[in-house]
Amino acid sequence: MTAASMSVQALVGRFATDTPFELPVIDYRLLMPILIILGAGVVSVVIEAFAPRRARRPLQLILVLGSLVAAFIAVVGLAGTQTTTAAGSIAVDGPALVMQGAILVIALLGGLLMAERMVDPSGDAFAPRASALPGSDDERQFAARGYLQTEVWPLFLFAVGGMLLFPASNDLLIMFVALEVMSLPLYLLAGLARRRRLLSQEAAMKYFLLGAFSSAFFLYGAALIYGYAGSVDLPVIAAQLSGKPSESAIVLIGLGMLLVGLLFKIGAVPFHQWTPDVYQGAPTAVTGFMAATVKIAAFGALFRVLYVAFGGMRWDWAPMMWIVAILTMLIGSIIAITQTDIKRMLAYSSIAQAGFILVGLIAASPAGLAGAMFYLIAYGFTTIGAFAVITMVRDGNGEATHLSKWAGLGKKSPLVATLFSVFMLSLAGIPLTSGFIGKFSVFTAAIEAGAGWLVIVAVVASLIAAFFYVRVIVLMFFSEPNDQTATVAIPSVFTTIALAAAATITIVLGIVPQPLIELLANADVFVR
Amino acid sequence: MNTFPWLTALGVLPLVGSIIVALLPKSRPSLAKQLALLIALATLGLTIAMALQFDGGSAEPFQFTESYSWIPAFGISYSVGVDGIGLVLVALAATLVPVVILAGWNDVEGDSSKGSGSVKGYFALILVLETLMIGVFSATDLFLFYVFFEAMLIPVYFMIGRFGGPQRAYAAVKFLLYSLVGGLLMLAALIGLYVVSANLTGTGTFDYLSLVGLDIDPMTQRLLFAGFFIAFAIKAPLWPFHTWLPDAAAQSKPGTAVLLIGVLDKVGTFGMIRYCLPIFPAASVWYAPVIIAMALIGIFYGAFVALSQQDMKRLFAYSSMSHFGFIALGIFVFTTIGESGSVVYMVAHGLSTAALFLTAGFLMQRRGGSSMLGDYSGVNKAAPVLAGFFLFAALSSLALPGLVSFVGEFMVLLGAFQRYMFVGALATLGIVITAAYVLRVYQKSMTGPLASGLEGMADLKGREIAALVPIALLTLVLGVFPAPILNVINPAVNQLMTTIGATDPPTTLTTSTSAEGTLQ
Amino acid sequence: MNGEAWVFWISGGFAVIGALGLVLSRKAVHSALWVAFTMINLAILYVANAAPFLGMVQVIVYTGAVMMLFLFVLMVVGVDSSDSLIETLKGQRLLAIVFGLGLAGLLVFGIGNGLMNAGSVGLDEANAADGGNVQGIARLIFTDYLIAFEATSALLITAALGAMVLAHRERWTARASQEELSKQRFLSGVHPGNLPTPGVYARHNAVDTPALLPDGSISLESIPRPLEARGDIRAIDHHEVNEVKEIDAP
Amino acid sequence: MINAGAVVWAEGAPVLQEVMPATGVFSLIWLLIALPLFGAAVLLLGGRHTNKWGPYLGVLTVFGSAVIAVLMLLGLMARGAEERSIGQSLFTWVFAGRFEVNMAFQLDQLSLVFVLLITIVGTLIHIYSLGYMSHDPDKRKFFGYLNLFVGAMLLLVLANNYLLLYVGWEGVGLASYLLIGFWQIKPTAAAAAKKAFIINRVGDVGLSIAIMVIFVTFGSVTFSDVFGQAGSANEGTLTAIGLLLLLAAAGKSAQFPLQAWLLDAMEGPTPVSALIHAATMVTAGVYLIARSNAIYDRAVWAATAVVVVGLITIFMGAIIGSAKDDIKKSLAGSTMSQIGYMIMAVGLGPIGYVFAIFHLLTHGVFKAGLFLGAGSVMHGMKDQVNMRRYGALRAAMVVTFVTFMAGYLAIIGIPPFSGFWSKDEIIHAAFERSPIIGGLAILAAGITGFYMTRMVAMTFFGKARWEDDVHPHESPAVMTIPLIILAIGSTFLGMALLFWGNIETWLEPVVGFATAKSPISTTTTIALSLAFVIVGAVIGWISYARREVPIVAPRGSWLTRAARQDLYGDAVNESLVVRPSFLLSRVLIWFDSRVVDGIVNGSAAIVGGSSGRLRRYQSGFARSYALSMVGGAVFVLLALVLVRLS
Amino acid sequence: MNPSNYVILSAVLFTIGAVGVLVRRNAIIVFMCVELMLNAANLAFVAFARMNGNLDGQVVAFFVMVVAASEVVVGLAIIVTIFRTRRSASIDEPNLLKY
Repeated sequence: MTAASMSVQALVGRFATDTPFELPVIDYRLLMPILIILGAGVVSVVIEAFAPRRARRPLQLILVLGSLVAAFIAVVGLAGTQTTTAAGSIAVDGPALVMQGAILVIALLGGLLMAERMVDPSGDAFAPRASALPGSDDERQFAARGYLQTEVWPLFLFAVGGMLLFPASNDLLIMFVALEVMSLPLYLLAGLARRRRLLSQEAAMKYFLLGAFSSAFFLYGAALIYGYAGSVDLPVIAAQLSGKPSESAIVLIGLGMLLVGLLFKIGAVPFHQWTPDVYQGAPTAVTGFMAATVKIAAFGALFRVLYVAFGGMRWDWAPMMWIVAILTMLIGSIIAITQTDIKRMLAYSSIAQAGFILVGLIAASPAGLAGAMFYLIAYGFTTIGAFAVITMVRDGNGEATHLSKWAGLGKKSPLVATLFSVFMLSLAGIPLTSGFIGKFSVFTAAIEAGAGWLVIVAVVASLIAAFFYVRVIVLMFFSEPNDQTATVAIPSVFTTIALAAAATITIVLGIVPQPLIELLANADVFVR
Repeated sequence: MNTFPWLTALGVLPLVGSIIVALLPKSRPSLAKQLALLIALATLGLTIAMALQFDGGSAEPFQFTESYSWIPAFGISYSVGVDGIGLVLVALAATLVPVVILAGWNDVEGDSSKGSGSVKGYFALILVLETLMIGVFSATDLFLFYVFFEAMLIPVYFMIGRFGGPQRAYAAVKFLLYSLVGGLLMLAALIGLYVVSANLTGTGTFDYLSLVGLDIDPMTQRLLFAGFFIAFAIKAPLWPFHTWLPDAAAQSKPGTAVLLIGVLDKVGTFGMIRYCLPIFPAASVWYAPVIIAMALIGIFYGAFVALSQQDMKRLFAYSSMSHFGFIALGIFVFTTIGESGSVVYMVAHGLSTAALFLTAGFLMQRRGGSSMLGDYSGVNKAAPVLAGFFLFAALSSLALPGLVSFVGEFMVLLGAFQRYMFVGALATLGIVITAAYVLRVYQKSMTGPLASGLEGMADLKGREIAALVPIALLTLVLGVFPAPILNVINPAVNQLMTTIGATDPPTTLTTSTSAEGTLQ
Repeated sequence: MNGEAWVFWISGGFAVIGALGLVLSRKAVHSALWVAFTMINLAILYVANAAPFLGMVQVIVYTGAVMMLFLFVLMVVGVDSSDSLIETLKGQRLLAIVFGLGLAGLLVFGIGNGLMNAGSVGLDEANAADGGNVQGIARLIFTDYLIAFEATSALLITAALGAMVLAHRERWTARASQEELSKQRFLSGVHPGNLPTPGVYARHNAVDTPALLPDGSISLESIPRPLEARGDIRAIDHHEVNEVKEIDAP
Repeated sequence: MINAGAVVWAEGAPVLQEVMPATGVFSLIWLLIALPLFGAAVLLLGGRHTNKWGPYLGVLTVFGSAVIAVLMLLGLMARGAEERSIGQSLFTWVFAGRFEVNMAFQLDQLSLVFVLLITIVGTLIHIYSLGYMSHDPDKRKFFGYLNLFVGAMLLLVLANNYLLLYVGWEGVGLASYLLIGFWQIKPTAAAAAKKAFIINRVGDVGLSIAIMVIFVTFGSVTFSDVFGQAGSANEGTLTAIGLLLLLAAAGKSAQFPLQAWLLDAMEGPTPVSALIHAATMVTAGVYLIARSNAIYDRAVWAATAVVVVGLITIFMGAIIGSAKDDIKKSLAGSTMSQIGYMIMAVGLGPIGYVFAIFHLLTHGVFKAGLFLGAGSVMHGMKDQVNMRRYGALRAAMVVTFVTFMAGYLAIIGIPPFSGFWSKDEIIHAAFERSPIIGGLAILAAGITGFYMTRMVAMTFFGKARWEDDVHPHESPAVMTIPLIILAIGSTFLGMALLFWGNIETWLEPVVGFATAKSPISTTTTIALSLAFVIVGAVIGWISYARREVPIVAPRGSWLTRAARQDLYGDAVNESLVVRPSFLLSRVLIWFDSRVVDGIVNGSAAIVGGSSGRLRRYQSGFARSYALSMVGGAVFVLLALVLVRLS
Repeated sequence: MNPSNYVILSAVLFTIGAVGVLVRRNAIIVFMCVELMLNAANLAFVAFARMNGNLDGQVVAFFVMVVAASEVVVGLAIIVTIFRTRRSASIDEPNLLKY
């Protein structure tokens, strides 16, 4: 026993008067995925601090990819677990593990995208030195010398750690902390783009201010609920709700405020306005990563809050969620129609997609949860694939995100255009793609739950959405390339793997979805 | 029965072919064509071999059935099988594909200089489409059907959008969105049906035979029926869901138009007969007056619009709309003759559309692709063989007795008349207008003095004739001797009538009471 | 009114005033000071609410650390930077007030509805359980909320990392030492010393009068560039120069 | 006026014949049809290779059918009267549910006379055409179409059910369409062809619906089934069927109100006019009604309608024939008129059927002769058709003149020429029905005398009014021999059929027969009609042989002008049908692109427009985003509270 | 003294903070308003802790302070970056991303 621990014992001993200070039983095996990632984050910081500059990138890559794989293996190892740990504050159950697994795999692809340094001749996707002023001599110097901001890797790992924690958090405090652990690195990453730094910084600021604003709402909601229930533990809240029916307004207000924070993260209307700006401004690799993973993590938390703690109040929140879902689907789809920037268009599309997933949420059934999880996974892979393509489509000024530059791309680079079309078709929900099965599962659950009219609205929204997905295909394949047309950069193995994986999963999940459906069907119950 | 997976083989063959064609080097366009033709012919051969195995007298609802579990979580399986109706439509698809390939041999080539899509791409898409067409007609799982139904849009979308006229992108998008409206409504209804089946039987299923005969309550039936029907009405297309068709037909290559109108749109009417009627019998009866009204309006509306239409392709599109009115009419009168007639009409219309569009395509190709009637006159003088085929196609379109279209049309009208005298009689008037617009086209384009710009116009060449002859021959032979198709269609129709519980009205002489047969 | 009520109403009132001051001050520094004031009052209220530990932490962390950080940044940005209070977004202020009132109304309604009759258990028992407020909090932090506690470490690392990435102004070149700077200066070939001052004669003392070099010519370096560019250089009156020479002559 | 209700037709109605299986020569019924169709197929599909021998093949195949027909005639005559209905069924053609139609033929006395007429006259006209069309580059096609026609016509008369009849019915329509428009390069010919087809289609609608009613009523469309049950159907149904069949007959036989196409149909080559638009196809309506006698016998009002239509057409045709200067159109008017007689006769019931058929046969022969004669004249006159440019041709074309005169005397009904016998019987029968009908028929006979005399006078008599470069000459033997044969027929066929062939007894088993109990005697009828004819002929002679015939037609009376305009048939069609249709078409095109498609595009535009407006709210200001978040929060809270309160 | 008064007070402070975010343009002031909102939440937690008779609320408030501190660091870093680039701390000025 070391001296330090001895002194801790001594301290404990001195303060403990009546009740002995018992350390909680924490099964670290259950927390292994989270611990691996957060631990890797710490190691990553150490690498930044001590490794020579040249060695940082390879070390970080090995660490990041290795830890993601290790964490994923740990998640797989936990399959079937249905328990809570750490004094009930962490749930290790089906949905949590599914979401963690999905986040890890998508984060792996996102990490590959972030590691790409072939498509941009001047380096990777990030500013060589974020602190150097845009356009300054310093910045040019750093760029010319091939400096890389390798600090993105610890940030990335912490973000992933937060994401793993978010859907697994079984009390509101953990949830709040996880929210921040997830968000803070993302705020930073959003501002680190190598090109168009003004936009990137603007995105970071908007994301940060609005994110902080929304978490204040979340927190205040948590406070009110705590006031009502006397605990921030979700199962305790649920028990209290069924136990004492009075004092209801405070719960309603608390729930509402809590939902503001969560709906903000998933980008639901009217809390969606940060999405297009941030998606457009952030480095594309980061956009792809966070568009996919944040949605999964936040939906995980939203589902857990609404199902575990407030499942009994379904008839209170369902009508409101109906309206939010309808607005989200329609407004996201409608505004996307007139977008001219592909990243922005995908941002609005992600809003619309969030609406579709909300349809599954409203079903308030295991089938709805399973459907939404399928949808999230499908959406995640498709989205990261789409953004991967965007990173490759470039002109002299970096990524060519204006749609007019995509005209005729199908003739110039048929393979990439075809892949992008597959992603678009999947997002549009055309059969034989994962997006279709996702929509199908979610709609099925909703109709089973009696939300037929919501599905009709969703169908109308999908139609509107199909228009702009198809428009990209029209542009790529049905117009002639001109001198404005962007070129497709040849990526390194990183992006290639990410793209290939995303496309494969998009199609495979569209054709043989059964294994995943089965998996989800076995994982559609929250631990209480 | 033998256990050879006929239908799967039939679907896989063109799919594999299309992949091979797509992988061929771009510099060998003629190889792609030859290979595509070869595969299409092989598919046709396989279809014929399968059709010969078909047992018209079998009591089984479907033959050549295969079933493999696909997504058991939703009761979805890969189940295929054909009844007589499916068989003739599969055969129609398998017949028209080689014809279209042959006819469209040089359609795409001329455009490659303009930077349009590649030759091999076009033929690969045709083969993909063939797979999906065969799939859609042979699926016996509703989900599988839906997948084929929607997936078909993609190759057609590219075929219109990449290989077509100046407005092709607009037409392609319009086609796709229109179809998606229907498709998505159908998806909603499909899911609804699944949920209903789950509620009624405990486990949800998409299996056709399990869904038929479910005791769905009438209100639900009406809702679900509407979802399916609108999808089919858009696809077919029935008035007033038709406006995508003229644009799509006018902007696409003749071959695309043939497959689109000749086969693909049949999925709409096929769907009505296969899915709407047996699964929602009560709703079908409830909606029948509205649909019959739509069909009647469509018959006359399409015909009248065609009457003074200047653009030939649009004209044919509107004429098809009119014909689809007849088909829908036959389906929703619930008589054996009407249903059989509708199926025969589908086949006939596929053949006559192919003849019309291909001949018109050959004609237009000889004048820089113009489809305006005003640009043509006196073609008969310069190209008598072309004119002859054109006339034949026109006559087939106006359902001249002795051609298969007559058999279909008359059966439809008779079936309608049997149930609703007034409706049948009114619809019969349509044949006059049909004659008027069809002969107007022939008169304007083929007769009179030769139009300037057409001097020295070449007559049809061997390849073109080779494409048209099989269609003409089938039209004629089946017109005189329709037994081969009636023999397989009729048992399926009888089964259908039993399923929906409809009986034909008795002849007036044998009963003194009401002439109405029962529908329930 | 008992003692606690006095505290509540005074400190609570101050807190609100501070909050309003935060929102209404033109100068950012004033806002910062107002919010610090609010936070101190909140600390008092914490203590009044049987949370002495939190009250202290509030003062140390918030008023002491966080607000100082704010003030530092304000120094960077410019201490006297002030907002114009004219609203530029159409309808923003009106809607902000409407929504603000709505939000406040709903919150107060909800709280009032839920809590008006709720009693207060008090913390005496809870505090006593672990032998005191600090002990109680400690026990909770290290038992029930251990994971949260561990996770916050990730937050702190992130924060440090973020501040470093964004704000640590790494330079490409190392800052030069004084020696290097002076060497550089002399080696550059530029006039190392001060430039000659403008001509200062008995009768004239103006920047537009050039200095005279020993040979009697004028030194252009002695006059500001802009004047030179404008041509606003006073001509040399040689008569006067001579006069001066005479006077100066030994 | 015409008291239909008083007539009782049960008497004289035929007893349904038993259908015998086809044996011996009768097993070749299918070959009757197949031979000409085979010829047509070879000629039309064979291409240029058949140019040389194709026409001869065409002649041969039709001749072959004629030979078989004659053999069958002999075969039937050898059988007893009750064994003369022979059926041959090849295969089941269309079937579904209770509906079952066979590809089956029925050869009986009625069909056989038609078969004979078609094949024999057809052969003659084929032969004639060898000469007439010898210089046409598309001769091969012409013979192909002719063969197609013969095949279709034979199918029409041999079918054992209405649906198969319908195939022949439209088949002859198609052949007629092709042949009228044979010289397609002339826009008028193409237009005339289209017009003929479309007007015929109107009639076909009638036939279609009639078949449907028949099926719905009797559960079968086979003649024997239908006629066997006709007695048990109610009269209303039968009347409906009768009227619908009349509509069909009116279309095919150019009867009022569907008469307008026949005159234009003269755009086709003359042999076509002779075969199709005089001898055979246009009489299909008569065949149809006669064949359906079992229905008409029990639907008196329908039969009366037939009589009225016939009567109206008799006069329309006669009047038009009197005014036209175009020799073929004048003959066409005459054809309308003569068919009007037949139609009227079949409307008379058992007293009329036989004589309608009788007149049909004689008319088929003499009118073919007349048309071919007219063709011969045109052939010699450089295709001039205007009779005002003829005159005094009797010397230049002796054979043509003589044969034409035989036809002339036959049509106006001078004894013993064949037309006399047949027409006179009809008039006599008409008197039994009503003196008014009889009187009108006799009056029309007078007009026939007038216009035929006018034609003969203008063509063969008077002064030559030829164009300068015309050198009239007699046609070659290949054309004159058919003329001669037909002239012989025109002369003797009437007597032969009546006295030697016993046409009444021959046809009676099929259509029934009853001797007319006319209020006036046969002699009186003959005297009256002869008197009228002679008066008409004299007026014609005086007006057109004695007087100078102006080369440019005088303005004429209103009736003449109306007759030259086909009694405004086209104008009526144009203003009542064609123009409204095209107007409707244009309105619908507008409606389709603006309203129906407009709604579609409009809803797309609305979505797009709202997109443009909604995106303005994404103003780029973080504070306004925060504002919408607070607004959203208020909304969320309010919604939760309101749901709870409600 | 009814502790719910504290909660009401916290609601008032929260709202003032929220309105402040909406009406102020200086990014730092906006951020201070957010901090005020967090503080309001903390007050509510503390008050509720007393009402509920357990210390969880105080612990949460404690964590919030930690979180808020980290947030402040990151936020101010971002604001300073923006300021260095644009020489302005107005949050209305970075307005390139819109529509």
